Amino acid sequence: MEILKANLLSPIALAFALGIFAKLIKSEFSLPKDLYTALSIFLLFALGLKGGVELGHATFDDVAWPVVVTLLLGVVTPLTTYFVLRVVGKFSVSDAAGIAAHYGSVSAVTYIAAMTFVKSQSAEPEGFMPTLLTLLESPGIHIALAIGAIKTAQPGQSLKAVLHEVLTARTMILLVGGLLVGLAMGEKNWGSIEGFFDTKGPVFKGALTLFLLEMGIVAGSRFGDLKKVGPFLLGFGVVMPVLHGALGVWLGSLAGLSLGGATVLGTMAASASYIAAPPAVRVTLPEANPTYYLTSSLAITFPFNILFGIPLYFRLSQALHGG
Amino acid sequence: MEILKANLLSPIALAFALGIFAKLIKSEFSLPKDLYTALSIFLLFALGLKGGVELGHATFDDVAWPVVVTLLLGVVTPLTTYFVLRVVGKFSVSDAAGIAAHYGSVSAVTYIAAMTFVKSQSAEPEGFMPTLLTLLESPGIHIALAIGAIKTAQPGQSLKAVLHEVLTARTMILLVGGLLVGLAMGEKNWGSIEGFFDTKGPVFKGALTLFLLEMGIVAGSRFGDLKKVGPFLLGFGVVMPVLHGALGVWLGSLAGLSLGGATVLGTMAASASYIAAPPAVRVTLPEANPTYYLTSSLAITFPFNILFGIPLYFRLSQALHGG
Amino acid sequence: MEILKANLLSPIALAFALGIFAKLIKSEFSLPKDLYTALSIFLLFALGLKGGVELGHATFDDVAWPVVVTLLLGVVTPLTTYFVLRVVGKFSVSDAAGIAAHYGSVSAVTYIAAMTFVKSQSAEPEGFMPTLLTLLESPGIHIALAIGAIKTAQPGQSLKAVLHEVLTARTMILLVGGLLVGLAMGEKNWGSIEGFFDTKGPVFKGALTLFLLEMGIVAGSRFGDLKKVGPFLLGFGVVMPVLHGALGVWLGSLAGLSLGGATVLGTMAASASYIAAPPAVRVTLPEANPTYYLTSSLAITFPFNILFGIPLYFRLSQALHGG
Amino acid sequence: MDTVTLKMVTLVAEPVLEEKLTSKLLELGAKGFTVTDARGRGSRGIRASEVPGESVRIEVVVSAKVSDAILEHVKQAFFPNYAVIAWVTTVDVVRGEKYV
Amino acid sequence: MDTVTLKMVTLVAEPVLEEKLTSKLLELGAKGFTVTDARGRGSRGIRASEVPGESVRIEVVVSAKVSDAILEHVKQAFFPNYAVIAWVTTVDVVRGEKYV
Amino acid sequence: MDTVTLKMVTLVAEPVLEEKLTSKLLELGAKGFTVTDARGRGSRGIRASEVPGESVRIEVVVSAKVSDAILEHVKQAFFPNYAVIAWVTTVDVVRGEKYV
Ligand SMILES: Nc1ncnc2c1ncn2[C@@H]1O[C@H](COP(=O)(O)O)[C@@H](O)[C@H]1O
Ligand SMILES: Nc1ncnc2c1ncn2[C@@H]1O[C@H](COP(=O)(O)O)[C@@H](O)[C@H]1O
Ligand SMILES: Nc1ncnc2c1ncn2[C@@H]1O[C@H](COP(=O)(O)O)[C@@H](O)[C@H]1O
Ligand code: NA
Ligand code: NA
Ligand code: NA
Repeated sequence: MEILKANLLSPIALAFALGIFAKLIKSEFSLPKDLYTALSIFLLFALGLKGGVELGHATFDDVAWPVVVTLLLGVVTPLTTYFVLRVVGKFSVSDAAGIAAHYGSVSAVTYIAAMTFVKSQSAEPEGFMPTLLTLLESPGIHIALAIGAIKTAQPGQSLKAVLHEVLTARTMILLVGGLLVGLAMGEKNWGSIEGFFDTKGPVFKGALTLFLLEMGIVAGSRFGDLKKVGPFLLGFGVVMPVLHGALGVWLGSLAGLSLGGATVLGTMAASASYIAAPPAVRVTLPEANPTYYLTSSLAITFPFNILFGIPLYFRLSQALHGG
Repeated sequence: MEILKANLLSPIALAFALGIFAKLIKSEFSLPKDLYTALSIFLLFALGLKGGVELGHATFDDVAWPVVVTLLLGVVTPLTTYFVLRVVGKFSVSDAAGIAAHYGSVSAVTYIAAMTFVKSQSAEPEGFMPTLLTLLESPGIHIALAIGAIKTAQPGQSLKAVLHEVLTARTMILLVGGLLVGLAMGEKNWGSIEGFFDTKGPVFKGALTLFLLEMGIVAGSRFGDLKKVGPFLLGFGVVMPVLHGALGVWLGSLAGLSLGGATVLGTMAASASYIAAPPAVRVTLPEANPTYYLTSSLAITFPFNILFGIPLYFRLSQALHGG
Repeated sequence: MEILKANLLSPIALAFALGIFAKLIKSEFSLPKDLYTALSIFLLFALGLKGGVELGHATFDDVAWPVVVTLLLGVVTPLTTYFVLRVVGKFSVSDAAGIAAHYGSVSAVTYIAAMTFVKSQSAEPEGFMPTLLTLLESPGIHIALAIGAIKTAQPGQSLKAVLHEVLTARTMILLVGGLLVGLAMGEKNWGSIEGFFDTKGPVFKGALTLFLLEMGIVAGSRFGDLKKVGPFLLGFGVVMPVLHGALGVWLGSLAGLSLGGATVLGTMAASASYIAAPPAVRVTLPEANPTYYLTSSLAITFPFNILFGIPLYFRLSQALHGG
Repeated sequence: MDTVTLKMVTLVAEPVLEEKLTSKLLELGAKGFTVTDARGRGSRGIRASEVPGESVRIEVVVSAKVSDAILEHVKQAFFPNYAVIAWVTTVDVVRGEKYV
Repeated sequence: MDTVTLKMVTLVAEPVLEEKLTSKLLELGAKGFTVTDARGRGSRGIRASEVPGESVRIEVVVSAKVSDAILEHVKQAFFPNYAVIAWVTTVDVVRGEKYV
Repeated sequence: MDTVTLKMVTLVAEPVLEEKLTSKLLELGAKGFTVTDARGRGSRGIRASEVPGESVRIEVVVSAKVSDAILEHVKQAFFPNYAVIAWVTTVDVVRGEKYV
């Protein structure tokens, strides 16, 4: 309860709520597109840089098992999503695969919110978490799209183009590139820009607050579609993340991740991508209804994780870490 | 004199002057639209957040009288403006009401400049000033538009739509929303983002400097219209703010506001909106000539207040506070 | 060698390399146009402000000789470029003059990179370097365009319009304007915004890192043209800057500039403009092939200076300062 | 290629009018519209915007009847006091029945 | 003024399709194209974008033959599942031979 | 609905030319113009801009006479060295007398 309250009163949760509220009262307000992009570029690049600097301190043994379980999650989560939707939800192949591409990938913002939250609970996560984030980003999308493309006999060429796009998209360039840059420059150089990029610093948190204000507006503008997607998807958007979150926390703990680290890995597994996945799905699986995958990932799962999921996964992690 | 010099040599006044100068030498330079919007979003949200945190410390008694006089100013200033323009200036109903909507509302940038100035004079204003700002924002616009709409028999429906727009516009969402967020998160959470949003910090002041550079360009690009508006409006744009400013300082002092607080309230009363008011007037009172209300508020009153008005109202406040 | 390594591992060099890499793997990623502009506005204005504050401390004797040699470089570098291209390279008048306009002017980003580098080597340059930058910006463009316009008998009126544009362009307004603002406000006021604009601070360096990421993308997107420009221009793009750089370092040292100051002056002379010059040349000398001047300045000389030139000029300066 | 011949009405107006105009278009029978941000100069150039000359450019594919209704409305409600220009061209539209 | 009479095809589609559409245009014989960012509303308004209603507006000047090929392709490959509108006008193009 | 039939000239050119072109349009008799930012590809694609392919799209409603003058000028002054395309359509303009 305390944990939930702490999360709900954090600047980012409140800013997110404000954004939703603005949409509910039909405000025209939203951040200019370029500001939104600028903030996401800053947040992702800072994440990568810091992660790279930290990665320099990690040994192979620290990283090995966490990497394995992360890749495992990248393979399992799209499959569970796909089959739940096909078998239980009776969705079409395209719709099931399209949604699976979202839940098999990860939402960087949700990840950042989790990192910020566990740090505020002084449960410092491992320094190499951004590395895991980059590993979880694309496999799920590839697997889900492959299933969909094969089953609906799509031309493979467009699939290849799409995967190249995912791998060279903004998120990947900034995260992976930032990691390498951070790794290369080392502590001393990092010191000269830490005041700007430090993921614990006020600039990062301030930018994150503004970004979540906009995310609230974006999510809120999807609420109108909630009635279109039917009760099953509403439930799915809450239950699926909890299951994936629990699995992630559990595997993370097995792999030796700390209280904070396991929480963040669980949050990653629970989160659904809404940046990399939507265009990829739209182009590869035209029959998949965007209202389904956008509403579930953006209007249901994303708010749920930001407001309630993260503290829940933290509680789970506490239990598994004998808390 | 000292006070005036201190103001004219402040970074924001100099940046504003530079912007005007750039226009005078016909430079094409201006800030990109999204940067301009981004800066105003940051400034307004920071204002709201800080105001909310501070509001948490205020008692009802601190706030009661200041709120009353602020609302009083919100009712009086549009009326004085309207009648002066109708009776003395012989303006049409639409033009008078249109200009009254601007002078009855408030310019957030002028407010911020006043806050920054009094703080630099170590006359710390009350923490709840942003609350007063939000209260003064819309009543004036509503009253003036109502007068104009009734007298020119406009369709009321568009009036209602316009008022909803004003109440849900960027400024209101960020100020009121920021207040609530700041109030809810409290000191501890504020600490984590203060380094970014603190209205006394370098980030805020730096952003303000860049913003005033652009405001100078915007104002400067209106100077060409000065000859179009005639001598009366030129005088009006300087005399009206002084009268409203004096009234505001006086009422503020009566309501128990400090030296700095009364100065800022006076500045608010003296300032003319050029963000919320223009589109509202344009849509509701089509016959009102935009050249009149834009030039007077943006090219006359705004520069006057930024460069000379604020130190003047401060001097008045000193007198009333036995300085 | 040490020096080169230090430069190549700096955040800005690495970010620049990352940008190039992103283009090489055909990533669609790039900074939004308005963010790119916003960063350049911030960097240039900060440069000007700091330079103005510092200029306040300089005496006439400090500045006199450096100013003279800077103006000398502004006259010499476009001429050497023009004649080398005409006589050795056998380029057309328009092409030679067009390229000369670029190499006769200066790249502000390269200048900033040099400033940052020498400071990191604790070879603090003179405070009035930004003043020299503003002096070197336009003469080269004017001279080269004049040569081209006269020799190809262009209508002079468009030439005049273009020169006015160069003199009132973003870079000039922000640098010269910033200088004046900084000079006027003085140390005390500077203190209130230093945390944001300080050219040694993390905000400036962070913004610079993001800016160079984009510059890498911009340069990288020109690499495809490298084969179009022929071997001569490839060599020219490396040799010319080294010659101009050596000349600049030598003249700077003669003029009494410090180790750092002479390095930066050399870098200025070596650098080629790609912001002010291209549109000016495009409008004044239509026959000049943009592929030549854009590729040589942006895809050859700029990366060369950022990665290898600056440490080289520093080494030269060390030699001349008895290092 | 079978197409339907329809009218394409283009309106260029000051930005504050976007909402007012587009909702009116749908009300008058348009099935959709396309808006692009523009800038320009005209005989009056009056604008209630901080950036002078800013405009929105609205394109709407409609039947001749709806086209007339739109022009009629724009003429009466907007020409007197606003900076607006309207022109019409004839276009061949694929799947045109969708837009009448 | 001697000009060549050609067809101008305008496509308004959801942004994700820009790359797919433009490369197809060149493949079908267009010599170039012009793209502007737009927003709009339509009968479906479905979009795989965070900002609903975003569109790209693609203009291409081509011969009547290529125009038909483009419309045919768009009809088959895009109309079933995507938010796309396509219309054609007749234009007089200076230096028109360049575009056929 | 009484309208005047006029010419609509559309020019797509590299951004550096915007000022030069628009001032020339007014000089040649246009009463106004509308500019939108665009991007595109053409046969040359040469551009003096950091962002390759950037263009401005200029629309101008004029009389047939002015239209010819504009095309003539563009042909002589810009086609040789610049990336420009120009096309003309016939449009029915409300309040058309305002633009001739
Ligand atoms: N002759 C024209 N051709 C194209 N666009 C025009 C023309 N005249 C005016 N416009 C556009 O219509 C807007 C309003 O024009 P006006 O009402 O004459 O001020 C201008 O901002 C231009 O964008
Ligand atoms: N009648 C119309 N006139 C102009 N543009 C339209 C029209 N209908 C649709 N559009 C554009 O085509 C896009 C897709 O429309 P739709 O496929 O009907 O959702 C919309 O976003 C609009 O930009
Ligand atoms: N066939 C075409 N259809 C539409 N726009 C074109 C076409 N060809 C060229 N353009 C536009 O004209 C600009 C210059 O073309 P070009 O001069 O051929 O390089 C390009 O950037 C495009 O925006
Ligand atoms: Na996931
Ligand atoms: Na007021
Ligand atoms: Na140079």
